[in-house]
Amino acid sequence: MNVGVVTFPGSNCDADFRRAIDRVEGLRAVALWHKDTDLSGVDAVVLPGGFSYGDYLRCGAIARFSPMMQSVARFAAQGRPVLGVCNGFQILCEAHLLPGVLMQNRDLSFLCKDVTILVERTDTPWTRGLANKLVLPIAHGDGNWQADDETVKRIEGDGQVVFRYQSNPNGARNDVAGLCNAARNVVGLMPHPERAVDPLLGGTDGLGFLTSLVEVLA
Amino acid sequence: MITAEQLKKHKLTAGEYGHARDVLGREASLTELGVLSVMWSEHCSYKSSRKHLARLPTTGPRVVIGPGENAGVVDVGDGWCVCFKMESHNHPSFIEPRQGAATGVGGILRDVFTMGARPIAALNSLRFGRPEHPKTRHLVDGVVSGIGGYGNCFGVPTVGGEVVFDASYDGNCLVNAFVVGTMKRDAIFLGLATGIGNPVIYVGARTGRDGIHGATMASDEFSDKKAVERPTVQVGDPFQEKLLLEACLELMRSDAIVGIQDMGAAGLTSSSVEMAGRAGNGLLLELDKVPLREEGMTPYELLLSESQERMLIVAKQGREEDVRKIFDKWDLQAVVIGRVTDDGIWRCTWHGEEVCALPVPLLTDEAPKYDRPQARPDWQDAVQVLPTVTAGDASADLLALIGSPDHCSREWIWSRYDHQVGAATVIRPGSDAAVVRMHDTTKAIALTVDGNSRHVYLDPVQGGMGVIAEGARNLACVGAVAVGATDNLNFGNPERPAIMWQIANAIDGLAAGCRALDVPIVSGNVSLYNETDGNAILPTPTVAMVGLIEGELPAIGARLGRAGLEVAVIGALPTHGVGGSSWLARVHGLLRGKPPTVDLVAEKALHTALIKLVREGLVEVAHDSADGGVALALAEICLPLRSDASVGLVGELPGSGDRTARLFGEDHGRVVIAYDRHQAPAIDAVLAGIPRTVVGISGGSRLTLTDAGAPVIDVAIDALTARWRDAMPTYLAGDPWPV
Amino acid sequence: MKVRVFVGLKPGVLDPAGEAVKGGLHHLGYPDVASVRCGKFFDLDVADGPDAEARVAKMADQLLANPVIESFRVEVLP
Amino acid sequence: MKVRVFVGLKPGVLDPAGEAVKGGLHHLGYPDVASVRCGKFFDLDVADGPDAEARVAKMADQLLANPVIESFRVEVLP
Ligand SMILES: Nc1ncnc2c1ncn2[C@@H]1O[C@H](COP(=O)(O)OP(=O)(O)O)[C@@H](O)[C@H]1O
Ligand SMILES: [Mg+2]
Repeated sequence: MNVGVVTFPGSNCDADFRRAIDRVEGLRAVALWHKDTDLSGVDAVVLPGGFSYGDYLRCGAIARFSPMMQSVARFAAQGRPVLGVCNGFQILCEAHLLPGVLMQNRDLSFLCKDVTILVERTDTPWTRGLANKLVLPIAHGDGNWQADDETVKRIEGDGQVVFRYQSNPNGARNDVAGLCNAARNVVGLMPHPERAVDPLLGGTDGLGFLTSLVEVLA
Repeated sequence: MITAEQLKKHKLTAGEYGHARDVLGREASLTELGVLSVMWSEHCSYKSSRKHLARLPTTGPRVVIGPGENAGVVDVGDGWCVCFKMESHNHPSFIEPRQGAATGVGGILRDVFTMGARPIAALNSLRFGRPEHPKTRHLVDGVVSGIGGYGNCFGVPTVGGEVVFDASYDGNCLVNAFVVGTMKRDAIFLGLATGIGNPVIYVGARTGRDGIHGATMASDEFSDKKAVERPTVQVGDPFQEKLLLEACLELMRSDAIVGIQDMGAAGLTSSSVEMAGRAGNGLLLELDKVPLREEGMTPYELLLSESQERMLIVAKQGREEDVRKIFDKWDLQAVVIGRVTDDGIWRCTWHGEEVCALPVPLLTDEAPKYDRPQARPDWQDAVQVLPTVTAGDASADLLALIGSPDHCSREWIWSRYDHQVGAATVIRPGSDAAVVRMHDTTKAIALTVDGNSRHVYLDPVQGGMGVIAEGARNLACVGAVAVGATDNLNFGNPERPAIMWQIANAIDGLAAGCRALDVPIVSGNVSLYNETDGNAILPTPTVAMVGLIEGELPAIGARLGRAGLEVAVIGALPTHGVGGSSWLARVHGLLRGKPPTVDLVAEKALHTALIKLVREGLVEVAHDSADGGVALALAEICLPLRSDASVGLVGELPGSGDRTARLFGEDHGRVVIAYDRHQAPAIDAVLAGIPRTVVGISGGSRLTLTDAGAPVIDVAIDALTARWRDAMPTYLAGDPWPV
Repeated sequence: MKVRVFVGLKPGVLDPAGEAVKGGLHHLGYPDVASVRCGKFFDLDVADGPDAEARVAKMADQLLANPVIESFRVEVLP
Repeated sequence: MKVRVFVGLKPGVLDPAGEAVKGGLHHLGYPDVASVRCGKFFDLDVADGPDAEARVAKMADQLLANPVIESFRVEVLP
């Protein structure tokens, strides 16, 4: 099964993600270019971390308009699996494929460390079989998820919160670390699963995202 | 006619200019004077240091490219190389800490990827003034956010560094940035302008008036417009740099180019001149073709601009379109601005009119070189005398030390750096050396950066040797063999004989250390004139060292992690005393005495044995005992680090004689280890005569040391941890440094 | 022609940068600063024309502001 | 009283954010955008008084703007 990883100008976790995918039996990483539009050869799409367009305006704001994102929106509308990590999560929010926005961290500084997150949904293509607690690294300056009361109420009611921080590092509302859409096929989160796929490099809690996909696509 | 006033503005002496005029057989134009002034600056020409740098060992079986190129290259086997360099951005960082530090990182990244290497890790070595100095907090905050902001966005993990605070840096902070990259041996690119007629292509960001020397700019002759106040600060754009990296690496795979070089200090001028110089050719540059960001720029300004994120490429004739296509893909511009010529002259035209015609050798090899007078400072003997200090309560001293600016936790800093992008960081910041795996190989590299300006000040030779010894020891602690180093020599004004003496002697120390420990210096940088109002910084050579780990990665920590381990000191026991120690500086406010002498033979034997101990899994913890002495090293292995819990230690202070010296003396050549006690015989077999002195057993929640049964240190690990962890965040939140 | 677009957080949206600036000003000895809100502006140079202002408003709506948390205002500069 | 402080980069200083926004607008189909410069503003609520404007200017100089690369302007809001 082919998993496409989109490279935007300024993406810097795309190669890491492709390597993580290639570690998993049954998956093959396919590099996708932001100026292209063809998704016919892939079974799932990953929007990786980084600083697309330098994150200068708002994180993910410019990347959202790339040709590839128009295809990703259609792909998502067909109910097919899409995952956004860190900058990818920010892009998904800017593109309104996920609700809310990611604002600057509460204490205004970039933060790189391991966090514990609680897994609240295992019925998405990316979270099947995940343990209920994961330790994953974060590395972001803008991971403070915010939305208005009505949206928060709706997504909480609808069970769209997929991950919550055990100890909130950035001020995100309701400790939200990751979300899915109403259809559950689009998932976004701030922590980096692709950095936790090797016991020598800080654990393997990220592997489950990819093995989950193998099961779903099988 | 060039006037004395103009020479002064351009920091050239009458003798220097006279030489240029003789070679040219005419007066130089103002634009040419600007070019001469930057090419003959200390920064570009190394005129004061070149003679001394020649004493550094720069060759070895692994060295592929030594000093002289944009960065050094070392072969690590199986067709793979590592490429690295360190560079200072001291003055810009003092003026505008965020942008100054950011562009420092940007510059050193370009030095590495211009060689064809993909950067895989960054480190930095920082020096700030006293915490209580009104500028310090702002500088720390700005420099750290600049380094993080640039590296994080570019996508290189910043995995380590060092920070020291001392009054001598109050008016002159130091920011030395290091980057290492990897490449295949057959994919190395050089800054060469070969092939007569080949096109010279300008790529990357447009040129603005950034970084042009303020004094020269203000001169009315250079612009018909009224002089407006223009900041000369360079602003970095890590996003552009990331695109530039990808475009350059893609281009290098295409076989379309013969040479490439970043535009660093002195921008277009030095990059084009150096490329021509290395190839022995001339160049013709049509300056009006250079993409500009600002209106009304003159050839003078354009040649001296230090706008960031630009590179110069010499392509093969007829391949211009291939270059353009690749840069187009990455939304970057690529413009042909000139060609390689055979007359050895560096010519620039401006709308068809020649504005510069200077022989390349005049600007490179024939740049002035000086053997400046040296004299041992008249205060040197006096500072080497150790006054008598009365030892206080050792537990209180230890708490003071561990919460001091030089020894407290640096997590406030490195948590602002993405130290994991690249998904290869095996040992993260906070240990003796960082370890980063090389993708697609079974290798990893270990990285450390060190400097001890207190020791160098008190004795430049021993201090210089000590820096090398410490670097290699740090690498050995994670099981890595040192394969090369890069240095940054930060000193005061070399025209003062005392400073020149420090430079020459420190280089002798570095050279001796490198030779004895088989560590070639493959690249480096010199930063002189670091002084304010005649007060020089402490002499600060910093060294970044790269180690190699082949095959399976050893499981080694810098923290005790569990109870029941035997803790020992291996190597020589303290004999030296507290001269030059951190304890003397931090607890008594004194910079006095003789620093420890370095036994390089013993050092080498210790490193070899330690690497074996770590590789064979005989020890669980290895931690260098340098700064702060044995007491601080023992305290540090008890502290929590990330998921490691804190674990106490009960033991006996090793050695005999003066107790303070045994606690806080900073002798080289020793390391604290912890291991399962059943391994002791196997460990001794490897140590083969190197002393192993047992301290005690890990466990409990206190650090308790006795001396012949009498209590010496007894503190709760929680108390140590609180002092260590809270100091820097408290200070950076705006409060005074906690004591 | 030159147009300035102001983008600010909608009332009620949390402004961590504003809070931090307020804290910083109090620290600096300006305790009377009761509130700080941060915003951004963009100075655009666009082609003249009767619809220029409307076009810039569209740019703001599509890209410069995020309607989930921000509102904007367009001002033609003299 | 309400005061707005505008902070912008001095002329000639590279504005990476402005460049990125310009590129974004071109992509979006506004090729006529010739330049974009980004700035910030701060809306402060400070104690009334004759020297209020001068005090805010001091705050701007000390904290809100980075005088090495930025300039600022204070405007009293109605
Ligand atoms: N202290 C030093 N030790 C060894 N090599 C040095 C030292 N200082 C400078 N070099 C070498 O001299 C060359 C020129 O360096 P530099 O002028 O800093 O390059 P850049 O153009 O990037 O500023 C480089 O090859 C560098 O590695
Ligand atoms: Mg260079």
